[in-house]
This record gives sequence, structure tokens and C-alpha cells, in this order.
Amino acid sequence: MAEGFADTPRFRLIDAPPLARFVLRAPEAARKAAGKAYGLALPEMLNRGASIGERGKPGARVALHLGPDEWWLIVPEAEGPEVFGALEKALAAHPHSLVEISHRQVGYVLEGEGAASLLNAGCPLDLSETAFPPGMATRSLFHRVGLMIWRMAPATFRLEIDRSLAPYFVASLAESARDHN
Amino acid sequence: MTGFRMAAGGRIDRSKPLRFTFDGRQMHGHAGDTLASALLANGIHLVGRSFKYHRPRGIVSAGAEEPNALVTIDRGGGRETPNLRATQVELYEGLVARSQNRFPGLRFDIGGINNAFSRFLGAGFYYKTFMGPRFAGGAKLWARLFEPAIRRAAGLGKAPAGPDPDRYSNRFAHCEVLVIGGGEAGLAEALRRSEDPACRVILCDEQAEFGGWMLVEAPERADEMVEALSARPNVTMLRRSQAFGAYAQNFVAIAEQLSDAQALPDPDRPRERLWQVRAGEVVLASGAIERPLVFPDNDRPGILLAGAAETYLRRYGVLPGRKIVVLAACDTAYGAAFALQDAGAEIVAIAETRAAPGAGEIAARALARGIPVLPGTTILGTTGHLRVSGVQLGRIRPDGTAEPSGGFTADTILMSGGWTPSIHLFSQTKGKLRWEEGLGAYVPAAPAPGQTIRVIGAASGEMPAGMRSPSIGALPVAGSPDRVKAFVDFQNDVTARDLRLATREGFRSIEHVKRYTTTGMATDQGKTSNLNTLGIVAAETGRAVPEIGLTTFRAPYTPVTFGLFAGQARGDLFEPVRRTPMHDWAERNGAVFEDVGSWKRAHYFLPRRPVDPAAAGHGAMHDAVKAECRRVREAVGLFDASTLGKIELVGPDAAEFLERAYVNPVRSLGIGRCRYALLLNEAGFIIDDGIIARLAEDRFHLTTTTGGAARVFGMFEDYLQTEWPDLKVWQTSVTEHWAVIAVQGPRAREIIADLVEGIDLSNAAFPHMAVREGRIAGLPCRLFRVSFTGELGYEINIPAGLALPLWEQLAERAAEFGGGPYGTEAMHVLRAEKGYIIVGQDTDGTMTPEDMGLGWAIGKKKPDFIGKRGLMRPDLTASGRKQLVGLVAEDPARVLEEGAQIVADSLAPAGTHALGHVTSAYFSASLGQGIALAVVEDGRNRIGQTLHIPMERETIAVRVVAPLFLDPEGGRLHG
Amino acid sequence: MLLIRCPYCGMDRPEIEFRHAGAAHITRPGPPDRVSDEEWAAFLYLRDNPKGRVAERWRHVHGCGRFFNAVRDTVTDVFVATYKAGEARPPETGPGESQPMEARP
Amino acid sequence: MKFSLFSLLHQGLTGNQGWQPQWRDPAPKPAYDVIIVGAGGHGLATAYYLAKEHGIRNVAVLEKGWLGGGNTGRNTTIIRSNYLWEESEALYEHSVKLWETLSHELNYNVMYSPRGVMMLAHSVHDVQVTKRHIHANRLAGIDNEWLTPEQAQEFCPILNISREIRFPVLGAALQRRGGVARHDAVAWGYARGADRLGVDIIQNCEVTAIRRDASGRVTGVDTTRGPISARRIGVVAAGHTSVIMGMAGLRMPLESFPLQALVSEPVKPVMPCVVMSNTIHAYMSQSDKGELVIGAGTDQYTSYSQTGGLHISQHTLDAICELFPMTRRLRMLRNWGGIVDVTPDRSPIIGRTPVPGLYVNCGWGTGGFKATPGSGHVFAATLAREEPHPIAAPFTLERFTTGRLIDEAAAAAVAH
Repeated sequence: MAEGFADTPRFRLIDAPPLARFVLRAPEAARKAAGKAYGLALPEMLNRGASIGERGKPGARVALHLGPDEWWLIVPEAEGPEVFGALEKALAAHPHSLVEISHRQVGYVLEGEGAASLLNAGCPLDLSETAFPPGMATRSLFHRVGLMIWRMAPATFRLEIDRSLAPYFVASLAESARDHN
Repeated sequence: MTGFRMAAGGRIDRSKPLRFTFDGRQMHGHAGDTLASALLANGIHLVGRSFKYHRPRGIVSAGAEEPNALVTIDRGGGRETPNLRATQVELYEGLVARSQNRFPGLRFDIGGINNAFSRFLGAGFYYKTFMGPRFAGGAKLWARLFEPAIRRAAGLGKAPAGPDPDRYSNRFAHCEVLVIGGGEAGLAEALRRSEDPACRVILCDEQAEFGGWMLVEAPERADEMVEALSARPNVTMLRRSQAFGAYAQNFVAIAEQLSDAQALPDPDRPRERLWQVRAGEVVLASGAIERPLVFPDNDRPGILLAGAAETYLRRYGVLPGRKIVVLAACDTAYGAAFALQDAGAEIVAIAETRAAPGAGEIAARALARGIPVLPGTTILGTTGHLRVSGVQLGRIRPDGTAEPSGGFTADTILMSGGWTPSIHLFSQTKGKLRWEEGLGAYVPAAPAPGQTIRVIGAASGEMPAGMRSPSIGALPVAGSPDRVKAFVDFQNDVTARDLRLATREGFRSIEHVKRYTTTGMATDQGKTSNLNTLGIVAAETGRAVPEIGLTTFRAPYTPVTFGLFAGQARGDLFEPVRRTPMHDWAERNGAVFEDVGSWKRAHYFLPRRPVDPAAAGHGAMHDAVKAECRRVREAVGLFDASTLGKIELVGPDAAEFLERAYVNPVRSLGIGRCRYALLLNEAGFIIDDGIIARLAEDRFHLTTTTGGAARVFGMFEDYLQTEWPDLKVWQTSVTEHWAVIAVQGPRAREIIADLVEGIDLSNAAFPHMAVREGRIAGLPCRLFRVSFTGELGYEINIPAGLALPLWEQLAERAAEFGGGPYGTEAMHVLRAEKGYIIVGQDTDGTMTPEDMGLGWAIGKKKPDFIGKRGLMRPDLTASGRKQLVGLVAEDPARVLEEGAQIVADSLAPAGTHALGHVTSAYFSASLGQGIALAVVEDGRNRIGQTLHIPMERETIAVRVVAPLFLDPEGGRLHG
Repeated sequence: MLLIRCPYCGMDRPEIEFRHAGAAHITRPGPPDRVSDEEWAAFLYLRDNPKGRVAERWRHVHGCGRFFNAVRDTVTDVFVATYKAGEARPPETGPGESQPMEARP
Repeated sequence: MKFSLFSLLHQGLTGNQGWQPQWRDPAPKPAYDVIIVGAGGHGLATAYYLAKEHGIRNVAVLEKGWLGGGNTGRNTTIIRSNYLWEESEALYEHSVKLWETLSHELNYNVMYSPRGVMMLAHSVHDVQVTKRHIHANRLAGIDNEWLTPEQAQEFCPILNISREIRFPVLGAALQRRGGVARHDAVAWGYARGADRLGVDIIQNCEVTAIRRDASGRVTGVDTTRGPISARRIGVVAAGHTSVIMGMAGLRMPLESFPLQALVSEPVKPVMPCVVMSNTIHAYMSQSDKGELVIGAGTDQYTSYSQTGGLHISQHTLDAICELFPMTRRLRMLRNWGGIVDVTPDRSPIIGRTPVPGLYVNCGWGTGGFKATPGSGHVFAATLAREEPHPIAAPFTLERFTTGRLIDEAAAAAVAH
């Protein structure tokens, strides 16, 4: 999907590998149990992301805390059913909602020293490292589309966009990139 | 010195000559010139004609405040830009400039005849005439005769004929301090604040170079300061960047010019960039603008502001004239005079409007230079047509009139009426202003709540004594002031006498005067005229200036390109288009698409997709839809229903929530069962419908309409979070996770049977309105036994990324059975044959379930649901409401028009009450006739009656029938 | 573009991430058969619409997704406070009690 | 003094010294028969027709700022009557008929210019809704016709009718009698007309309280220029209606939103008509002076600040640039905001209130300018007779209780 976007020395756009994604909605009380079953503690602080392992590789786990009772859990595609089962089991005693959204959205990594400034072509947030430090994850906007931005490292952003809006997003990013070389 | 160009001095690069043309005439300038400085260097003062009287006009200023020197810059190919100020246009090799608003030419302009009739064309003259005698058509005469003539005469430049191919970009930025204005005050502030490396500073200036007035007076110091700032990584310096709008909470919009100064811009790069800056603090260092003086015939080419003349000389190395008279109300004009004298010009005299020059010392210096200084003197008139040639001076008498006191020949007049702080952006933020008498201007007093804005330098009103002058309004004249033309607003041709006329006619508020005379409403937005206007109105109405009010400053500070606001939102990037996973297949297979919400949906499929579907005509669509309907009724059809909104609702209270949200009973719904459900708003009107499917005790899969998906999701979120937060249930949008393939028709089961694993497809095990989870073609799926066609049907939900291969496989199989895809139009026909409504087409936000014949859906025993109380209101329970019915025309082949009105009598004169309207109308291939759905007052009681549809040329008789045309027993559904 | 502090995110975020959701602290009356037409109309439609401080609802739709309440001055558009859904209007944010529909002498 | 070509020539030849004030600047009297709160177009028209048609000349129009300074002077001046519901058709058509003779009626050139208003349809759904309007209007005797994209472009040559754009033009409804007028002239013309009939227009006079007697009936108002008595008060305060009605203890089904508009720099004529697109929220015409006059949708939050967000202008202008690609290089000259009072069904409220003697005319939302003459005319009749004019009768406050809404927005909205 990232095709159509011309990488430059200052930034490149990389497709995420096939992934299984879940939305967990649950009160704070369920967080610890979920983390235990998931193999990665779910972030306690809102708008923060946590991860272990290399994305897409076996055992990798991502947890993004995007709403007061909302976490996104992202794992390699093949591990989806197993993770779903483990979480449902662990959360049996807690009222919750666990829903698969693997295909709802697509993921990208945007990296490079110009990445933050490129995102600011369409994203209204302050993306300086002080205001948006590595580890921060939140939904916001890029031009006309909503997206999730997770800063994995100072110059590495993980992005998630709704499937049908992804072509628009990539085209928008490519157009914005003309002003960022 | 060649022409008027000095041999040395200024910021231009004499080693880089540039060619340009003005009205086709080839000329030369240098890198660093503006178009205005280059024209002056070529001895050109006459650059335009005025708006109303078409008077010859010259360059007045050297900046953004320029009222006269508007030109069109033509780069060709849709890149013509009208109304640019020559004072702001940077010169580049090959620049093509044209003057505007003149015919046939600048030197001889037929429109100049208006000048002769000016006594009849005073302020607001058009409100008093052109009404035409009634017998000649009254108002029509205005619209047909006078208005077109006025429209042709008005307007400035010509709009480009073609689309602008240039690009525009956007940046959001954040900083601790935004400094607006890169003059001495702004540079110093930026330097001071950026000493803290954690303090992000953005500094912007509209000009190509930072420095402001220092570029005239102390360029080296400017260079040093700029260099120091450039070395700091926490400073962003934006040149050619006009802060044009200041909004709530320190939010400032800046337009940055990127390529207009380049001879050969890269078409792949943006022309302009919009900066949307959120600052911790805004520091406004926008300086001050010199005021013109209002004296008779003050608008001739060759009359310019003193500061501008000094700028042209010292910054651009151009001598604006050789024989100069100065009219001064403050000291700064002396500096200009001295500099011009040093450059070789003859300063004929300095006329001082003050009885005694401000600091006597400056007058002494002038006298020492041999320049006569004439205190208490004004200008009573000027001569010259295309350029000023002489000046008539007058001595100001104590009673405020003046008497002639001799004259001079001169090719240039410099004027200086004092300096006005540029507080536009401060005023835009609603900051409080204070009138300062000694300055003849408003100055900032206190920022508005929520704004952290500080004004510094000349913009704050802090100016050296020599810049201060209380002089505003019109200067004394000899005789009646109404016999002379002393211009206040040069561009809109508003004179002092126009303003006096307005006050005489009772226009006393400054807003009234402004609107009646149009003063301050030209493209310069009154930058040089507003205070003189206030002065005249104050004098005329005998009030102090603050009593008259101050016109509100509005964004933008200077005009901003539409394209910059639009940014990259154009063409494919205008608004997102959403496509389903099957889109490309549909396109390859002849689909013509329609927009539904933000989605593209296949409307119908043409056997071979023509280049232009519109050209294929209505007949082609009609044939295609007939064939698609036949497929579904006789074999099997495939329909891409992926765009339907889908919500997964999970939690112990999921059933309870749905029970409260929808009109239907939901708690009783069995696991593995589906129910058609209606959603109302609290007013009681239908807003959405869909299917509720129960996957588990605590897990539901809901569908919504395509266009309603986001609205329904948002509404549910509202109730869940704020109305019933105690319910333990959460919703997740899964619209895009699942692609949906509807397989409909008598052969539907056959084509999917051997692909499905884990689900018994028999009628007994999997009846109509059931749902199962299983696998199809090896993929996880949610399989629904539902139908929107009246046929045996399934809706296969599969993960979107895996949907296309399955669709392709099913399409191949369907083809073997004589089936194939169908689009939204066929879907509409098929459902209409069954009387199934489309929310938004058969309903319009004013219909209740009962109106639609869907009263059965309401759970009568439910204590409450969204819209229940609304439905109980008197008008919603009244008799005679519109109800859904079917219509058939007496001529069965006839297809009614959607939206057509329905009346009781075949004679329907204008004003006849409409009983209702046709909501859906199609040709039914299955029935071989036209069918329609309609909403008609008391419709169900009218079944069997004949009603009438008045069309433009005929009236169609229709029979009211039940809204169910096909298979009333529903046998096909359960097949 | 307004700057709005989301009480859940604890951050100032730009207006375009939010959706305005009308007046706050309006209770849905019920049960339906005990609510008069006038009460229902008041719930649906009657609004204080003050020139001054208004208690209103926003949703951080392109953020954490939560509805919350805010007190904003409708003359200056300055936010006086934002607070979570279900919380009472902070007492220091001034008047905002709704008035009954019936005319007061 | 009667305005005419003759008076213009005569004055021009005699130094333009003889022009008289177009209206007086009277001090408020202690009592009037009727007080109108708000000297915008609707309020001034109400006063004019009260005096002209009902002989009620002892009328004060109270204005907190300067007359015509609210939405009258801030709108994009579109006039049309091709509404959907019969109640609306009657009201707006009544108004258009008055527009047609208004310059003569007032002896003031209000520059009513029936140059045609074209409303674009961009989707199959839009086409259905648009055609429904056309059928309804034709039945009501109101001109409105369907144009193909090619006919639409012929009528407005700069319109982009490419099928490839995001919101292609699938057709348009054209009301040829629709058009524009000069907004200030409407306020000034009514002010001059009312003044000449004896009405006191009192500017810089803000109403601070509504006085009532023991029975609850209104007895007058308190103002910044002292108390003024009247047994009938008509509130015509647009965006400030809720504030004024609050003084009488009434809550209204109204919310006030910022509505932005903007103009380009003047250019030679390119736009011969008015084009509206509800789907992408953009409206454009060209003033006689040459400015492209562009209207936007409202901002999302209620406000009395008369400003709006930059992003709203952005959305408006990207739509304009898409529909009219040659405008992309033109420049915005001025951007401003008004405060519009919006009802739940987007139709106005005209008539009685629960407070005896207190009448209201409000809720015109984004489209009140077109109704100025008709609104004033029926409201004057309502005030004079103390019962609703037949055309105003359906536009009651009670409809929000009974549910008998006149919902112009509903017919266009909702989705599939």
C-alpha cells in the first residue's frame, strides 16, 4: 500500500506485515489480568503504547492505550486466535469486550529525521519530542482522515489507518512530501 | 546613474540585471528590486487607473499598504494573478506585468470620462437612481440594463481563464513565542527570547528580507541580527510570510510565498505554504504605516509617501523624482528630503502643515541645507495629468481655511501625515484599543481574554517623537471643500466630500459611513485611509474620534490566495473516496459507480464499460438493471454490501442496551437469530435501520445503513457514555473488518454450499433470519441468512483483506448458473418490488414507523426506547399522516418520477395541496410494469383510489395499492 | 481553531479533533408515560443559549473518543473548565442553571 | 426628498448640498404603541409595514448597535423561494414577490437582481431530493427547473462539470427569479421608509430588561437610554433572540452559531448567477463591484463571538476551488462572521409567545436575508392584529411541542 509514496533520505514509509488486531474495552480492574494473559502489561497511562519483540515476528506484542477503557492489541497474524482465546479466558470474570479488527485498518511505519515534520503537514498536534515523546500513542488527524500515531522512537512513527482510507492517506502523504525535501 | 537608478547604494544586486515587461514594454531592473522600484527606476510612476473615476494613478507606498499600484502578473497557463501590488512583487527574469482596469490603454482610458461626471457620482449615488420608471419594467430594468453596465465597469483585474496548476501546502507548527514582524523590534525580541534553547521561536516577516526599516537606515545591523538568529536551531525564520489571521487562543495563520519570486519555479513544489501556528505567546512587532495627507488632487502619479520615497532611494537605489516638494505633518519627511537631496534631487520646498515644525531643530537643518521650510502651509491643488507637474500652496489660516500662497513646478510630491501603528492582528484577536490623540491613532490597550499577545515597537504606539503626529482628516482648502477632490481612499475613489455627503445624509456611525461610501473596503482594506476617514467624520459631526467607533479589522491582513486555504485538498485529495475490497473487480467488469456517503458503490454493470458511462445513456443503464434483476429472480446475483455499517456490541448488558436503543424487542432474540430493526431519534422519526444478529448471549453484530454508519456509532457512543453509563457494554466498529458479499436468488444455496464448512445450510438448521459463524473457502466467516430482495439469500461476512478471491470464485460460479453481479440500482428495484424501504429515500426525517407500515416492529411492552416519548406527541399520533403505499400508473409501462407530487384531483392549479410524493419508482422487469412507492396522506385508507400526479405537460392517473408487488406470501424467501 | 483540554487525555488538543455535542446537563426525562409533551419539548429543543458561560458537551472523537463537559464563554470562546461526563459543573464556573419554559412574571 | 435621476442631477449641479439625512436620530419617547427590538432588515421592515399598511406609526425600533449592523450587513444576500414544504413555499414566495417591487416601494435602489439561483446535485440522492423540490415548487406555482450538467454550465460557464471530480455535478435546480440584492440598501431603504412614516429608529439603545405587569403582560422595556413603555413588543433580534427572550423568562428552541462569509478581491465579471451546493457547503455569487461573495456552513459550536475557525474557511474554499477551478488563484479579501439563531427544524418562529404582548420573529438561521420583506410584512400584520398572519400561522412556537415541524433540513439529510 505504501507504493505511490516516494521515499527520500529524510523519511520512508514501510508497510506493516500482516497482523492480528483486537480492541479490548474493559474497566481498569481488568487491565492487569489482561496483561498477564497477553504477555505484556497493558499501559496504565492513557495515550501510551508498549511493545515487546520485533513487529510481525513470532511473540511480538503491541498494546496501545487509546481511550480510558480502550486498548488496541496487535500481534503477528498467526497468533491472533491463540491470543483471543487466552484473553477471553483470563477475562472471564471481568465484564469486557474483546473484538477482532485485524482487517479494519492497515499499518505503516514512517521513519526518518523528517518524519515528524512531514506528519505536521496534516496533523495538528505538537509532534516535538517534549510534547509527544517516544512511547506516546494517540488517535488524531492527517488532513481529512483519522489515524493512530504511535511514536516508537524519536524518528519512528507507527501509523494505523482505516482500510478504505489508506489509499487517500498515502496519496496525501506523498503530496505533502513534495514540500518536505 | 542610468535613468533614475543610482550608481551605488541599496540592497539590489547590480551585477544581476533582470528583464521584465510592463504593458508589453521591455524594461530592466535588478535582483532585489520589487516591480515598483524597477518601474520607478525606469521613470514610470503611472501604473494604474482608479476604480470609479479611472483617474491616472501612481505608486504611493513601498509596501503592503499600497492602494494604487495593482497589476496583473502573468506567468501563462492559468498562472495569471490579478490585483497584485507592484510594491510587493519581487522582480524576476522575464516577469510579465500588466496594468488593469483601463481601456484601451493606461495612458488613454475611455473610462476616464467618469471623472467628468463625478459630481453626479458621489457616495451611494446608485442607491438613488437606476430604479427605472415602473412602466419601463422597474426592477427588471436595473437587472437587465444598469446592473450589467456597472458590473462591466467595476472589478479590477481579470480572473484567470483556466485552472491554477500550482500547488499549495500546509504546516501545523507549535512554538513558545511567535514574533510577527522582522523589523528592529521583532528581531531584537526574537534574539532575546531564543537565548533559552528550550524556547521555540518562530519569526515571520512579509518581506523578502528581515530588517524592516533597518534595511533603509542601518542594513549592516539588520544583517548582524539576522545572522545571529539564523545560527540558533530553536528559531524558525519565515521570510515572505504574512501573518494574515489571528484567531482564538494564540492561533495564527501565516501565508508563506515560496516560488513567486522565482523565474522558473519547479511545478512539483508548492507555490505557497500555509502555516497554522499555535503559540504560547504572540509578539506583534508589525511596525507602523505612514499616513497620506488629504489635499486636493492628492492622487496624481508622482505623489507618494515620504517614507516610501526614502525606501526607494536607500533600499533600492532609485531616485523617485528630480524636483520635489514635500508636505509634512511630522519630522520623518525631513529625513527623506535630506536623503533625496544628497542623492541629487532638488527639494523645492518643505511645506509644513504645523504652524511650527515639531522640533525646530530639524527645520533649522533643512534651512541650513538650503531647503525652504514653509510653516503653516498646505497644498491647495496640483497640476499634471499622467504625472504631477506643479503644486499650488496655501497658507493655513487660524479659522481652518487656507489662502493661496504661490506655487512651484515639481515632478514629485512627498507627503507624510504621521504614522499609524499596525494593530490589525491585535484587533483581530479582539484586543482592547485606546485612542491616542497625539498619535492620531488607536494603540493596543489590553489583550482579549484567552489571548497571550504583546505588541512591541512602533505597532504598540511607542515611536520616536519625530514620527508622532496628531494629524488626521482633511487639510484646509481655499473656498468650499466640496468643490475639490481630495482623496481619502485612493483605490475606491472616496474623497473627503463623499464622506461629508454621507454624514450629511445621516450616516454617522463609522460602519455606516464606510459601507455607504465604500471607504476602507478596497483591496488594501483602508490601511492608509481609515484614520483620515475617522478624522473627517469626527470633524464633520463634531464628535471626538472614539465616539464614532472603529471599524473592525478582519482577517486577512492582506489578501490570501484561495488555493492556499484549499491546500492539497483538490482532485483526488479533495475528500477521501472509500472503495470496497471488490472495487477493482467491479471496475474491470463494467461497473458504473455512484457516490453513497463517502463510498463508491457499483450502481450497475454494463456489459462493456464505455469510456464515458454518461454517454452510454439511460437506455444502457435500463437494460443493465433489467438484466441484473432477472439474474437475481431467476438464478443468483452477487452484491457487494461491504459498505453497510457494522458494529460489534459486546458485554453483559448488550441486549439491554439494544432493547433501549431500537424500537424492536431484542432481549427475546435467540442466539443465532437476526431481526430487522428500526432506529429512531428522540423526536420519534426514523433515522436508520438494519439487522441485529445475536452471536452469543453477550455478543451482537449489528448493521446500519451505509451513510448512517458513523452517525449511529456516534449516537450509541453518546448513550453508552453519558445516558446509560451504568450498562456494561461496549461497541466496536467492524465496518471495515468485514467485507460483505450478498448472494441472492433461487440458486444462492447451490453456489455456496460446498464452500461452507461447519454450517448446516438446510432450511431447518439455518432458516431465514439466522446467523452462524463458520468458514467459507477456508476463511473465517459470519454467514447471515437474510434477504433484501425477497429471494433466498445469504450475506457472507469475511475479513476484508481476504474477500476478493472469494468474490471472484463466487462470480465464476454464479456465471455458470446464469447469474452474476448486481448493483445498487437493481438492489433498489428488487427491494421495492417487496416494499422494503430505504431509509433516506422513502423516509426523509419526518416519518414514523407507523407511517412506514412498520408499526409491527415496535416492542409494545417496552417501557422505553429512543424515540418512544417522541412518538407519543400529538402530531405524530394524529390521523391523516402520510403513509407508505404503492402506486401503479394506469399505463403499466409508465415509470413515475421520484419526487413527483400527488394530488387528489386531475385538475391541479398552482397552489393545490399535495397529498404526498413518489419516493421510489422503477420499471419492474419481473412484473413487466412500472412500480412506485409513495407517501400519501392517510394512504392506507386510500388503497384502491385513483390519485393524480401533475407533471410539466400532463397529469398521470395512478392507482393506490399496497406497497408489496411481488410474492406477497414470501415463498421465495424461504426457498 | 479552538484549543480544548480533554479531561481524559489531560492535554490541550486542537478543535478539529473534537465534535461539539450540544448543551450539557440536560437530563432525559422518563418514563415516557409520565412525561408531558411540554417536558419532552423542553428536553428535545429548549436551550439556554446564553451569551456568556455555557455548559456544553464535546466528544474527543479523533482522540480518546470520550464525551466530556466544558464551560465556555460564548463571547470570547475561552474555555473556563472541562470536566468528565457525569461530573457536576464546577461551582466556580458561574451561573448556568436552566430556567423553566413557563413565563416568569 | 424623493430619490431619482432628476434629484441626482439637480443636486450634482448645485454642489450636492441639499441632501437630507436619510433617517432621523431621535431620542426615545417615554411610550410607543409598539416596540421592535432589533433594527436589522426584518425589524425595520416590520416597522415599515406597521406604519404603511396598518397605520401604526407610533413605533420605536431599538437597536443596541447601528441599524443593519447585524446579519443584515453580513450575509451573502441570496434570494430564492424554492423551498420544499408548502408552509415555507408560501412564506418565501410572498417575500420574492415583494422583492420584485421593493426598490419602487421604498424609493431606494436595493439592487434586487434576479440573476438566477442554481442549486447543484452531486449524487443520485441529491438528484432525488432536488427533483422533489422542483415538483413541489411547480405545483405551488414557484419557478424551479431541472438543468442537466451541460445546461448548468451554460448558465454558469465557470462551473466544473467534469464527471471525474469528487462531487461531480449531476444536475441542478434553477430558480430564475432567485438572485441577490444589496444588503445594506435593504436596511437603509426600510429605515428611510419607516422614518418618513414617523417610526423612531433609536440606535445605540440596548434593551436590558422586559417589563411586565401583575398579569404577566409586557408593559415595556428598560434600555441603556432609559425605560420605554409599550403594550406590544416584537423581538426581531436574530442571534441575540435567546438573550432578549430570557429577559422575559422564556427559554427558546434556539441555538446561536457563528456563520462565516468571505469575499475575494474584485475581478471583472465571471459569475453571472448564484450557485449553491448544500452537499459541499459552498455558495457563491459575484457582487456588482466584482467581488466573489462566498458563504460557508456554520461553525460547530454555539458562539456570540462573530468569529469562526480558519478551518471552516478552508473547507469552504476548497469546495469553491473544486467547483470553480479558475478561482484557485484569486485571493480572499475579507472574512467575517455573523451570529445565526438556528431552530431544530431550520424554519423560523414567527408569532405569539406565552407572554402576552410579547411577539417573536426569529430562527431564520443561515437564510433570513431572502425573507426580509415577507417576514416584516407578515410579522407586522401579526403585531397589528394580535393574531398570526395566515402565512405566519404555521410557524408557531407550539410546533416544537406538538411535533408539527416544518423540517426543511430533514428532507435533504439522512442517508441510505
